[in-house]
Amino acid sequence: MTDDFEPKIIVLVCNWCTYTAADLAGTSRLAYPANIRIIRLMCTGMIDSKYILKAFLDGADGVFIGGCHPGDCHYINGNLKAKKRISGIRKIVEQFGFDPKRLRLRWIGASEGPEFQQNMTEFVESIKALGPTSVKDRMIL
Amino acid sequence: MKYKKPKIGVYICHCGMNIASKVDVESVVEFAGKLDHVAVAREYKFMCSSPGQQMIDNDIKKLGLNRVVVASCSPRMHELTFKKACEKAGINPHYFQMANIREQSSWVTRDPEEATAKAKDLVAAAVARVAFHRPLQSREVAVKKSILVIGGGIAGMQSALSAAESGYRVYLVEREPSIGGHMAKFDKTFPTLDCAACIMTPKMVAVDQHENIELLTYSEVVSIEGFIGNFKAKILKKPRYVNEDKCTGCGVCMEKCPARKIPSEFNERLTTRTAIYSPFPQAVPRTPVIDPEQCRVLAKNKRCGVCRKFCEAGAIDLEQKPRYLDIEVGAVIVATGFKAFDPTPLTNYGYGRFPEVYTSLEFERLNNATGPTSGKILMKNGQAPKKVAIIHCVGSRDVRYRKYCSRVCCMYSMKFAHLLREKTDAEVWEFYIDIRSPGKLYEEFYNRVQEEGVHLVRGRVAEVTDIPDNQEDFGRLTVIAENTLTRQAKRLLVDMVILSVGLEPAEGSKDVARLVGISTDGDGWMTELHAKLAPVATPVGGIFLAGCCQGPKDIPDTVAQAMAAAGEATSLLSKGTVSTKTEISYIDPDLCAGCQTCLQVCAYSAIQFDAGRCVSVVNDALCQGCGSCSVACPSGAAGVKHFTDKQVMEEMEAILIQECIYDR
Amino acid sequence: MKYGFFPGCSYNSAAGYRQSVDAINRLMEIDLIEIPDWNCCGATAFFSLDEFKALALTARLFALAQASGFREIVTVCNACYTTLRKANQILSSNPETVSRINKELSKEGLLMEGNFTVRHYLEVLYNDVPAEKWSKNLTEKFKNYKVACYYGCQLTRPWGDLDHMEQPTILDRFIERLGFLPVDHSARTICCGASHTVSYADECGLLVSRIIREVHAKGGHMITTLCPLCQFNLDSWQKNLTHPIPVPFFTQLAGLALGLNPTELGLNKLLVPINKVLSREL
Amino acid sequence: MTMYAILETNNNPSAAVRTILQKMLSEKIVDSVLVLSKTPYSSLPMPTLITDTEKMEQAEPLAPAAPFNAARQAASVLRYPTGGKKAVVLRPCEIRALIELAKLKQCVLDEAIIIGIDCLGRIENNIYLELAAQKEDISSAFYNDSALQNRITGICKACEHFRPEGADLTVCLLGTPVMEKIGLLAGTRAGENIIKSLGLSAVEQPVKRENAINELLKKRIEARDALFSETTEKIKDIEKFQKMIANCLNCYNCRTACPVCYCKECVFLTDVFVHEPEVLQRRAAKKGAVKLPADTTMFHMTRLAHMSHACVGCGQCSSVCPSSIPVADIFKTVSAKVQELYDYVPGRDISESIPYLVFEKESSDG
Repeated sequence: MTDDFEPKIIVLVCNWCTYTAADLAGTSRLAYPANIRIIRLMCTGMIDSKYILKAFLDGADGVFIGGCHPGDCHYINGNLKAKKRISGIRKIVEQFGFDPKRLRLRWIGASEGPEFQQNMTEFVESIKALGPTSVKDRMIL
Repeated sequence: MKYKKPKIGVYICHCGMNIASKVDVESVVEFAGKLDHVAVAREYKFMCSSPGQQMIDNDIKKLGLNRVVVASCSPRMHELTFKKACEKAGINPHYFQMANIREQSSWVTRDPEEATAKAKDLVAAAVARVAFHRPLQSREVAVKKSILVIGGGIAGMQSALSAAESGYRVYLVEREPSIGGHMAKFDKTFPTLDCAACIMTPKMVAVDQHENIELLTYSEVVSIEGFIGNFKAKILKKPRYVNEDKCTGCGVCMEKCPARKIPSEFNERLTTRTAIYSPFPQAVPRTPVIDPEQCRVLAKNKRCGVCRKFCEAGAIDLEQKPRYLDIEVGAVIVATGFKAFDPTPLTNYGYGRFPEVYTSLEFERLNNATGPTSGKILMKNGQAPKKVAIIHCVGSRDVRYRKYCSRVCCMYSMKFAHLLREKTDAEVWEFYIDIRSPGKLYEEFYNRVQEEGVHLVRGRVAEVTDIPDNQEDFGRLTVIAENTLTRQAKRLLVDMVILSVGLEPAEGSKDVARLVGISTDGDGWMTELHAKLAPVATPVGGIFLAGCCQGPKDIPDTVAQAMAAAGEATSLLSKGTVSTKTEISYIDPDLCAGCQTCLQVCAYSAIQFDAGRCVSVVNDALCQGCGSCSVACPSGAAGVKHFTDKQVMEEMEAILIQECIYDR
Repeated sequence: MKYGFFPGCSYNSAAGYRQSVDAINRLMEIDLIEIPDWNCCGATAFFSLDEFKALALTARLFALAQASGFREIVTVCNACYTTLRKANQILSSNPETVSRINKELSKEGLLMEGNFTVRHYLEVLYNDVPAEKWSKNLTEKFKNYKVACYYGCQLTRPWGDLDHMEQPTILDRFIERLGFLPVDHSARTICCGASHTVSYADECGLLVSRIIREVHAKGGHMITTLCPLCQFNLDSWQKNLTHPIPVPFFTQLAGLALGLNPTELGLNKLLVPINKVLSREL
Repeated sequence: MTMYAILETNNNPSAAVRTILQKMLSEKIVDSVLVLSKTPYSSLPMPTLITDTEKMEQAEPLAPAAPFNAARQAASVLRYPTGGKKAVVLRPCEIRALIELAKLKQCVLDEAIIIGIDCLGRIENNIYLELAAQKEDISSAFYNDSALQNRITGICKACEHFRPEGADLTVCLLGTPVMEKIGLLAGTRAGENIIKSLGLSAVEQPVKRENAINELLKKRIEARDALFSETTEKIKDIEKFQKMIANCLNCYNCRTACPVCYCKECVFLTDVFVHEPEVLQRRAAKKGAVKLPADTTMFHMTRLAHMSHACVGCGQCSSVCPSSIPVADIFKTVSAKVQELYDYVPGRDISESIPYLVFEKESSDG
């Protein structure tokens, strides 16, 4: 892994908690690495396995998923459904050589701007440590 | 593309210097210009301003744009603004997409180059996505012309009255036997010192007698479902064991009830009540309730029935069962209020061990004409205190308990000081961290109290002990603190200590929040939609907040917010209709294999199975658009409009394929 | 039950402390194995003078305990208790200090490594000895004896994990189990002046007087302590009072409760005689 | 429920089973039987819905062939209740798939009499046809000749589910000299009643059966674990995996052949994966070249995401692959991991709900 490796990270967040937390991090000017790209969804329960697979196959080095804390889900339990599915996807991508650490699920509440910043920073660090995936220099398949 | 070929206009906002100071807007514009389907890319100082919106309007009309992307702040801030602008210019509002390059780039990225590159990615993503947007039409559905208010304190009462005045039906639900809440316990109110009862009791009566208000005391909301304008609520009426229609409120039952010695909640356990009781003389409704834990018949099934014997109206009904009431409302106002901080954990203040250490609420009762001492400020031994210490910020501004300022303690503490000076000849010492008196006539009141000879010591009290320095002072309390202004340690001998406890969210308010689907912040207060621009609304349409459930407030602020909530709710109702959500699920009958997995994951039972066609069907009135069904459906028959696989995956692909940074 | 035991300097001299502890151990089958060749723990003061030396002093104790196969050390003195705990906390988080110390210790063939558990004898009696074992052979006669439990500064502070820092009750619960009547009072954890009684007799007098007066005010017949120094300060200060309050060790109360006679518990060594209270019919 | 009866086979086990099936029809125990049967045009047996005892003569209930996984055909017969009973003669992997399909509301099992066969594996269709050219009764030959038995598909060799689970009746080929006698084992009350009404007398289950089963199980599990470790190695890097599937034509045969891929139309045929020219241009521009059709890796991994929890390892996907990609090896290996994670065994129990439908109420971070 080279020092100038700048990972590209897809962050899938729910509109109600983690996206709001990201906005809060913004309004509070809490800086974090520029490697992350946020995609806004209404709920983590909306995250299709295809999204995660596509992210990795199109060259993302990590996928971070942020949702509401259990019990706070705007849609009652979408976050818990998501957790169950994502564990399965993690298992699958792991079989194909993607370190399970590259797919992280965290609960970040609407008021947790600092937590968002911290999570982004930590995740980027951990992905840098892992280095690029071997998809990186391939054309999409 | 099944639809008209996209013609996209991209607009990059400087947001004054907020974006432009970090992001090289020009290069983003240049980049955007090269993207597929982009017909025009422009920049402007403030896109949200009317010239900014005009720019979009012109381009749509002149260049015939059919898609618009604005790269500026968070969609939570201005998405609606721009959607409206698009609609005004004649294209479907869903042909709009926003790239958040302020909160997500300029404000959180140190290196301008990286910030610019990130902005480009976000713009590319928005452009790629918007190309696949579809026009969505919403349906207008009628709004139920009634309002549910949860909580019968001053906030709930005021909301109910204001709403009822504008002619709408209001259901006011209060879990206690009487409305009134905390304010009913107060004697005077700061800073004007007008008597709480004098302004409270008429309001309570007004609520009770208003033809548009259905008062549901001793009741709780058990479930709320539906959506803005059309909520269905189930309300539990706990059995009073007294027939409200028959009861005359004469009170004989309470005199005769043999089960006495039950600490009175209303009097902060300073007095006792009977098993059949009405919390306080001015309670509304007057109808008492029987405490099932204490009643000899109900709790211990002994033979008693004294109340039944003495009730001439024959109103006692020990057979009464819980009743459930189903109501339909267009809006809900949450006004669940607060609870006072319990100082027991701060053992160094000796609350619970020393009889003469009181919480502020206890003192309110002690000082109240309807209280245990009928308004005379007396110690447990019947004497008037000679020296009283008031300790501020108990539980508040304390990292171990509540880090926030409870806003009202300074003022009510000084009110106490004033009342003590007025009613007794006691010397009053206040120990504070800072005096916070921001409010009309508040600072003046602070000055007045100082002039009345109240001693104010800046310093947090270390300990309250009953060990005096001199033998002869046993039985009195010693307050140990440092006067941080004179830098002197102080050991003050007093007769009475008042702990100015802070405010916490009311018992069970988290449950209510979940009931209506809104979130609470770290301290448990309910979160409003926007701290400044929408302090009364919540992220859930049709749910509004009033009073302390949203954060500590004094009475004036509470009443103001209560009226605001009523205003918001009534304006929603008077509009008459709401448009259904457009961003909801659909199920393509041609693809649906009828496996009904979606039915099982839907948290809103918004999907039915059409056995005839053997496919699942979405009920667009119930669907909230969470997408659980779309994920559960392998064939992609189910999907969420405006969050289709195509749209999300194109957005993602643009980021990963068109990537600008890190390929350098 | 077998424990490594650190008696501390004042254990033998303290009025009947050793006798009573031995007696309890006998009856309750507790085996306190004295750490061989133990040294002073340095007490509270030494740390303020030279932390490294202070740590070395305690580290040696741990090393000795380790050598005789103990990772758990029981003390009978609050000062020893806190000092050892504090030292253990610092050492376990400063490996380099430990290695420096170990270099010194190695000269006498000692080595100290890892974490140690420091416990007060009271914990052993209250937590390890099953309640039934006490209740079996108790005498009823003390149920009206009002005892004020004095904990001193150092049992619960600074950790507050053994019991509440300001209002501990573990000793009250213990003597209640023994059949005495604990009195509620506010002097549980206020300072007795500790070793300063020597240098600042008058000031410490004030401190002690507050404790004694408080117990008087709350109607206590005796004050029980679990620290030799506290016991001495409270006991010795009362000589010219008209109504002094005897200050037995909690172990001596335990002995009485188990029916042992005062002299075999060394109660005769108290400065404020206890027999007056004991002979009184309550 | 372990009622066990003996069927004399005198050198023709298939005939013995046919007789039973015929009896079930004539006795009106069932209205129809779905069973493998020769067609007038080919000796490769196809799932056939039979009501006429005469036609039953063509049936090949024990043929070591499975032109495709017949669960889908069984499901279409059982789509919804029509009154009466229907017997379906299936291999274990077909039964397990059928149960999964029932969970997915693709059929209702109330009217089904599931008759399972001890499965010694299936032979690929082309090989089967070769053999058919030489031998009259392949079934008998197969059960006699271990060399023949060795020609079953690799995935069958690694299959630990050779005993029918959840069948009403099991035709037991293990533990008895097949040419003399085979067993009929009831797995449910319904099965017992049938044995009774067929006038068969219940006897002790031969001890030999248990031994035979354990012996085979041991062999199969060894083979399976070998397959797993080999495949894991092959795919443990996405690049390696992509090499493996380099010849994939995106013909989607594998998903068509898959019994648990129940979608009317695969999402990969919908516009989600039908790309606009601009998108393809963009992709090409990224690295200067893009292979078409796109999304090949995506397809296989998505299919895993959709059905790996339900994969019964029947191996049909491999059999139908024109590029001879060992799809089944990959799917069986990955699925094992997923099924282990969810502690889920497809077809184990109809009342066991699909993993994604049960989720904890409170939860910590993922």
